[in-house]
Amino acid sequence: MPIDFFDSSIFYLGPDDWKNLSPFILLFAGIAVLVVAASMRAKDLVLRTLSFSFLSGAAVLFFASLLSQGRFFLGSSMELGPMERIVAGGICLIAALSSLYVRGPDYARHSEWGALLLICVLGMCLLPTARNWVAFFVYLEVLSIPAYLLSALYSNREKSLEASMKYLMMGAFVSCFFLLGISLFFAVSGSFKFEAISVAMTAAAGPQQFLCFTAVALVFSSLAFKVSLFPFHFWAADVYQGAPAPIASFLAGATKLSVFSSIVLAFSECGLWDIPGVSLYVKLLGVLSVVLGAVMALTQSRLRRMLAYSGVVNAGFVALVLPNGLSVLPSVIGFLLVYALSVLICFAVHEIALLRLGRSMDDDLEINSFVELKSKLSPFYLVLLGFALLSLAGIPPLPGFFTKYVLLSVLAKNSAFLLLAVALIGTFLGLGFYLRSLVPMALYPAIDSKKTNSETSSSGASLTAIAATVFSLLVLFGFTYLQGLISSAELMAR
Amino acid sequence: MIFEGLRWILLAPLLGAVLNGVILQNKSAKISGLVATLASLVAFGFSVVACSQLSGLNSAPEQNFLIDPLFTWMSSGHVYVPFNLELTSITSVMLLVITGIGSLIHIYSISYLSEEESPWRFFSYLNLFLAAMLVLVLASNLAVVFLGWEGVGLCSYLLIGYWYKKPENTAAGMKAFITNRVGDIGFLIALFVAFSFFQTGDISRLAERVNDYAFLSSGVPTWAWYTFAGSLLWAATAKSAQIPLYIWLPDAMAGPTPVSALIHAATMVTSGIFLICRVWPLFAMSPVIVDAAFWIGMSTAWLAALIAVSQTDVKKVLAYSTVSQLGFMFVALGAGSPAAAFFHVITHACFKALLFLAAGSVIHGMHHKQEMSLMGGLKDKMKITHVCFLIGTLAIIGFPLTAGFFSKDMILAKVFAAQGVFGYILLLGAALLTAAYMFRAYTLCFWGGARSEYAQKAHESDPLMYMPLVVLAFLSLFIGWLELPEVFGHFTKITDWVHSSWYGVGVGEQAHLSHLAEWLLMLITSVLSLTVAYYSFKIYQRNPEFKILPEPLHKWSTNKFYVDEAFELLLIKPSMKAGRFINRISDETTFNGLANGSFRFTRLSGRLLALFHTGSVQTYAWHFVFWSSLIVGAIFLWTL
Amino acid sequence: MDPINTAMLIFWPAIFAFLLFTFRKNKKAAQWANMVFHLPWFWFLYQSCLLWRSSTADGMFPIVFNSDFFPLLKSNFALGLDGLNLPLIGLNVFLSFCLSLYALGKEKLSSSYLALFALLNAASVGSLMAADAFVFYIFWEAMLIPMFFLIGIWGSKNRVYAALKFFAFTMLGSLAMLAAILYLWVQPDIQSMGWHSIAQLGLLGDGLWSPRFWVFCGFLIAFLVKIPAWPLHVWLPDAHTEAPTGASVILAGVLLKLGVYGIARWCLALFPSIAVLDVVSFTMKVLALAGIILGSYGALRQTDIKRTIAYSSVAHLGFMLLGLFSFQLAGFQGAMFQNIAHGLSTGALFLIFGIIYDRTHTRELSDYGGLGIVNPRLSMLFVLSVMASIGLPGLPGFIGEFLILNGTFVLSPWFAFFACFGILLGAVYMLRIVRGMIYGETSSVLKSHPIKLSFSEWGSIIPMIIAMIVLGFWGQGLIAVTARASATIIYNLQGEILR
Amino acid sequence: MSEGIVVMGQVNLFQVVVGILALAAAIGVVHSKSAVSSALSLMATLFLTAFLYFAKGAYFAGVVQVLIYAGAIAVLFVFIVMLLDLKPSRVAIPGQKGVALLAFAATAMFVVVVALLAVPGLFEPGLQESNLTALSAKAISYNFVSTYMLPFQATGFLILAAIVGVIMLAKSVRSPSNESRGEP
Amino acid sequence: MISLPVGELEFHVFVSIALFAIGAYGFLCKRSGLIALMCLELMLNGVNLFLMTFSKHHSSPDGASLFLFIVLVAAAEAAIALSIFVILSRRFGSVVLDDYRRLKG
Repeated sequence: MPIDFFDSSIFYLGPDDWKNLSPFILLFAGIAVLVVAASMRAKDLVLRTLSFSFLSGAAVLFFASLLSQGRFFLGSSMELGPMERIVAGGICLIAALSSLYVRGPDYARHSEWGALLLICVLGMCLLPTARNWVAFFVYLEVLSIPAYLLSALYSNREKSLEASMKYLMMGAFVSCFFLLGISLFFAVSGSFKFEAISVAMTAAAGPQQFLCFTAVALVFSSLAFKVSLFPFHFWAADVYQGAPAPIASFLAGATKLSVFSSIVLAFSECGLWDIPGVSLYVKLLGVLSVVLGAVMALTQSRLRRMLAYSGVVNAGFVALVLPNGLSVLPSVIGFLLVYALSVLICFAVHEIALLRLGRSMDDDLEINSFVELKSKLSPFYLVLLGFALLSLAGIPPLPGFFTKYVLLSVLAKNSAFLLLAVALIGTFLGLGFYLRSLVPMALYPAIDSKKTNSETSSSGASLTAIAATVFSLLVLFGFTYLQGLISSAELMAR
Repeated sequence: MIFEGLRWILLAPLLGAVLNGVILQNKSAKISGLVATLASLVAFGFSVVACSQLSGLNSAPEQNFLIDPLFTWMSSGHVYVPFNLELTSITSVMLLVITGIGSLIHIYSISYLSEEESPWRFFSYLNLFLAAMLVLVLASNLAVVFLGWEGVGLCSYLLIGYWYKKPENTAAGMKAFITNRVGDIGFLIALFVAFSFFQTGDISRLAERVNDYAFLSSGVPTWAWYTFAGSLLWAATAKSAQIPLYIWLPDAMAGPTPVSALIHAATMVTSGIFLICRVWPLFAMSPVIVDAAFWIGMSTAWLAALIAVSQTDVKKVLAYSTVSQLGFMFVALGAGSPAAAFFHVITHACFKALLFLAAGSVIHGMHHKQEMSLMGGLKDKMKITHVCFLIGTLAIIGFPLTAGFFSKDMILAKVFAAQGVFGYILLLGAALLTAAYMFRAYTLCFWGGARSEYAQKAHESDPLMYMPLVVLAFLSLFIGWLELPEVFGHFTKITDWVHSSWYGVGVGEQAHLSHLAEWLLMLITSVLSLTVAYYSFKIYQRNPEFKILPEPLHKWSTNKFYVDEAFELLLIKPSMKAGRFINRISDETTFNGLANGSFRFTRLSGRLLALFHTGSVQTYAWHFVFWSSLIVGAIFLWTL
Repeated sequence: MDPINTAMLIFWPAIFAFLLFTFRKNKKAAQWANMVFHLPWFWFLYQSCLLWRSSTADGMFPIVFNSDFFPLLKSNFALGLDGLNLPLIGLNVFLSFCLSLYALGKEKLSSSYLALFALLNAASVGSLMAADAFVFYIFWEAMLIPMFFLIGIWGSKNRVYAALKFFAFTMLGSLAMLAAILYLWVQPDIQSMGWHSIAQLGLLGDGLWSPRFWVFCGFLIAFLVKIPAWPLHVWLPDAHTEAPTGASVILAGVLLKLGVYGIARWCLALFPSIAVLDVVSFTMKVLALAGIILGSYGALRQTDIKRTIAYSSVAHLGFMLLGLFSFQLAGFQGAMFQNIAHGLSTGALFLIFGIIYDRTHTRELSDYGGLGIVNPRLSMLFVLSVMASIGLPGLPGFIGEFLILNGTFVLSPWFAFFACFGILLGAVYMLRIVRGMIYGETSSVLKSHPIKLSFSEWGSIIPMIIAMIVLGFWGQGLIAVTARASATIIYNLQGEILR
Repeated sequence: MSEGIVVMGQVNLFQVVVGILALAAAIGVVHSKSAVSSALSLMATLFLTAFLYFAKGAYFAGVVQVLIYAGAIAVLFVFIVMLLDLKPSRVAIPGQKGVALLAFAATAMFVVVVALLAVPGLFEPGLQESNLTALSAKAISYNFVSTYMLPFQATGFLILAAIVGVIMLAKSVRSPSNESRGEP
Repeated sequence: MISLPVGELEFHVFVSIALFAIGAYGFLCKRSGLIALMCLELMLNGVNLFLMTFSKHHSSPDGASLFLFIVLVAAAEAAIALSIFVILSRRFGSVVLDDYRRLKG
């Protein structure tokens, strides 16, 4: 009997389903347009406006659909709930802002980065919606392949190539382990769907329990690599330093947000948290990355490497909170979003500093070389950078504090006081390296070295635009998010 | 009975001080001196009016005092301190002494400081001192007495350090202030006991506490009485320069002589004894402390006398004689008769002030040279100062019918009645020593040939200086008549005043001596002291370097029995060193070290960790496999 | 006198701070604007005083201004005003006014300095008035950033080390407080983070090592670091010596007081049953005594004048801690009074020395000498404020110390006895400074740098000296202000003792 | 146990021989002297695993393996190796790093294998009815268009990204760059 | 065919895990990047074999579809990796992974 091409029972698109998928459709269109633009060797400005408009459009659509649409299922490969929409919207927002100041390499018209950026965003938006491991794997690859390529944007400079080579090799190596993990799941439960696996997990007994634990450990360690938790964070510092600034900032913020939320969704969907040893494993990684990440960050002399290790510390904070099921999701998303925006500001101001000091575009600045900045940069940027760093450190009047407070309250609610102590020690050490990087800018006397006229002053303008918008968003988002939290909490109830 | 005038006694010197110190600040001694003297005279006038007001009032003993309530200084919980001024019989006498002698000294110092470059500072401090002393005397609440007590300490610090260019003056000032502060701790403890156990700071109510039976049986712990009396005694020893804490008085001579006369002879040093006389009923409740006072007084009298004998500086001799006379007053208190002590306070104030001012005019004449070895033969160059100095010396050794005779004789009588013959003989020995060193000083200064060109050129000071001398000489001759022993008829003004000031709380005086015993005592003391005086007069005329004490004792006494060095060695140096050591240990090494150490430790471990980041992809991959399998293995074993 | 005035007490300096950021060009205008800004601030203070006096609510901490700020975090923006925090706010406004006078004509103090100063004022007044644990924590931490930059940018030589150390220590303390607030926040039956709802929170259990004890310790550690109590005081000497004059006056005058106020409001009043445990009160008294004795020994050891004054404030704050834990009305009110007295006397000391330091740029005692000859009036004021800080009767220092020691004597006579030695040591090291600076021959430094005060500098010192003299005799007025609030707190504490 | 027909019977000789050969070829990849020989032994392993798939009845998978994996990717490797005419890379340097890892990887893996083999019935057969045509092309392709519809589309973007990326990288090779080894 | 006592499932699992282990070992030890990439393919091959065995065991086509996805992804990765290595060797003269250590610390 002939099988009609679309078996309506599984893959049925209702009349108003296009509203749910509209942001994805917009992304698809964006990718197409940008590939065409790439082939026509469009200049940076055109690429920037195009990618910014598509990405911000997608973000608006995601947030709009958050209020109007309910849950949308597409077989087991996509489930679009309110939380996934917020995550996707956030990712598009971050991508849009970081695409504003991407600069193609100076020698050749590299205009492909637009398409790659959009494909990477697509991957990130899809990841939390996956409800079976095959889809999860594919979205993960859709996310990481363009990431490897984007970090090789300045392909004539050794640093950028080395960073992307490292990221690629490590990424491929780790995805093999990820595959082994999901095939173990498949071996135990006979299917990749999360529900089937959760049934199998509860039924597992004795030695099979250990097998499930190894499967979960393999899967989680490969995802921990993506999010740069402690033992698997070695690549982070090199890629942050090597990759071009906007790409590094986008990757730092967006990957953490998307991967962490998909871990929370997938692991609680599969019921993996109640396998003995898993929550201990995750918490152990969290503690290690908070403490050792902070210690590493204290010794860094370069701003971008310090931001990499602060990324490890913040990932550690989230890992401490992870194994408490689905209720943890809103605070995790809030925390990571504010973290991403702050990192974005840091990289943006770093880029402006590069321009003003007349350094080559992929150079990364020593923290104490910021001293000469005082004479060349208007204090507005220094205040911005101070704002971002102190918000990362979690000093109260700044939004970073509120989200960290909500995160820590989850720990307090589950009376995990040891973890709370570790988190507080982490914040204290965090104070160390955030303030230490503020010190040369603010406290040392200004050295008025010669003023260099930076030829790409125009891009400076866009940088300022970014910083300003991010700054306002940050404050706005920091506060309103918390009010919005309640309404989304109801939405969460299935 | 409410009398508004009391506040003006206090405000006059205060205004003087502010006028001189802040507003005028002019350079000439005449004008600032005049302002200051005027202020103290106004105070004297008001106090005379107040005293007449008080004597006119002869109501029942509990009511015969004047009150002038000003404002509540502080009141919180069990501590209620109203800032009221009060005039009782005992305070009225003290008031007259302070303002009287104060004004005389003001007049004296106008000329004494004629060639100073900032006399306004001196006069404003002197007026401030008067104000503080008046607060001490007039206060009705012990806490306000403490205000005066510390204020007086501050002014003595400022005045001793008046010539602040020379570092040893300021060192002497600091020493005085700090030793007084040691005493103030005792006063504070007494205050705390008063407020927490006796529920009041008011002197009159405190005295009533002694005989209201309800309070006594309400179970105040005995240690409260002892701490109260003990700490008061401790405070008095510091302020009135007794054995352990007298070291600041001889150094205080670094200040100008009028200061030494007013503060370190007449008023401040006696405030300790005055305070104990005012709260005597409470003090007498603990006989152990009274005996302690007796022996402290006795040992101070002897020690100071022994040192005074070998001193070469005239002001030092007078300083040690003050310490020894204060010892006498403590002995009187110890013998259980505050009246005798108070009488000696008044007489001593007069003749000691006289002696100091006379010495001052001698020093003034000798162009600020104080060494007796440079003096000699001044009797014909400074006639009036010589006569006054002679009267003062006679008064202090107790020449019959002079002020000293009556008060010293009364103390000796009381001691004989209370402690028996042994106490009497000891005190008599001290009195004889006093006679010895006083006449030594007298003869060295005024008799024999002039031993230096200063002595040749010495000239009599101007009338402004010797007029107060004459007044004081007159006083020290006739003030004694206020209190006659039974033998000479029943004229006991001082005892009535002292007893009546305890708001009717009578404390029985010791048994009375028979007339025969009194005659005998008077005879022995005056004969012996006169013979000693004559002998020392004769010896020192011929041989100025004669040593009264045998050799080992003489060397010790010239070095003031090394008490200062002992204090320095045993108390001040070790505590300072220990303090510095503790602070270095607790602050620098442990806590600072901890703070910096932890920072360096994290920095170091960070650098150690950085070694892991070799940069090659394969080490990163190696780490990935190694760590994941390590943790998985560990957790597997853990969950087994 | 509607409650908006009290809220304006906080927001007015904040608004002014942003205005000042726009005055980037000329310094002169900014400094004059800073001085003028204080007038409406005084007016708001006056209105709040009227509001306080008219409010008859006899409750512990009458809420004056309330608007919901964080419904999610169960906290709303509540401000309270009563006898405890009003005098401190007054002191804050007064000191800041004197410093604005001092800042006139100083070319080093740019408009961003003044803006940070206004932010610091806003945060400190905010934390004084906050009646909600969360809002209190935000203002408490918000004080750190401006102070960090004030010390860090305008300080003297190794200011960076001092600023970092200050930030690290205070942050350590406030993290302990954050843990306590977090624990309160997750309690099931807590309605709001308001001060009153925490006070009524019943279930935390009582006695030693109970959760209530840990929450108490969380709050206490933050305040002990701020006070600074003895073991945690190592940051104060560095912060004081490196801070510019204005910052160290405000640090001594307001920030340290917040520690004492914090203990009174958030420890003693909120958890009386824990504070009264003899283990807790004994250790606190021992710490206080250690602070007094070792603080004084510390001061004795310093050759740097500002460090000596810093150590002296460690000793004075040790007294206040003793007063707070004496559980007597006299002791408590004494501590509150000493708060103001110490603020004035140490503030005056720092200001006068700051003025001298602006000209001589050296802090070593050996460089000084003979100031009395060079500038007799200034040295007279210096001696007066030294006497105030030693606690000479007739000046406010004495009243505070006398009440504290009286209070402590009732329950623990031995502590009072040993604390008296603090007074003695205080006299020793302070007079050492006076002798080193004022008396003796004029030192070469003073000869080469003439100390001639400008009119604005006189203007900044005179009000402080007058305030001290007035407070010395009229102290009862201030004690009456704190009477009602501290009576209720002591009543609860003594109720707990009897239980 | 479900009553489904036990699909996996005993292993026959053919599978064993091919399996062992595949392992040998894999070791050859790792320990061969020159890159070319390791590329060729990689192609050998791929072919041998394809045989295993055929043995298992997964003909479609086997064909895909042969055509795409062995045919295209391995050939690409050989082509690149020839292009870059590398010097014969020295034998893998075991060094302490390698040995430690070898020990670790081996033990970890064998623990899992032993667990699998020792415990019979660890993986009881799946719940669907065991139709033998599970691995046929029809079943796989049907699967693609139903449950994994969206990932299938997403791989389109994956490939697009790869192509665009390679073009980008290729452009940088041609143009002379001022970049020289040891950039300051 | 002659059948051996060992179960088909267990043998295939053993072969695939062995392939995976050899691939991992090769990736970590070989100095040349290309060989490392080949070892990567080996590891993926091991996983594919594991998947196919269990797909047959559970007789569900999901395993096979993941097999196809893996082949696809491997192709994409190989393409990119090889082009990067081409540039690295053309520009910096070496394919040895350890030579690229500039970003460290």
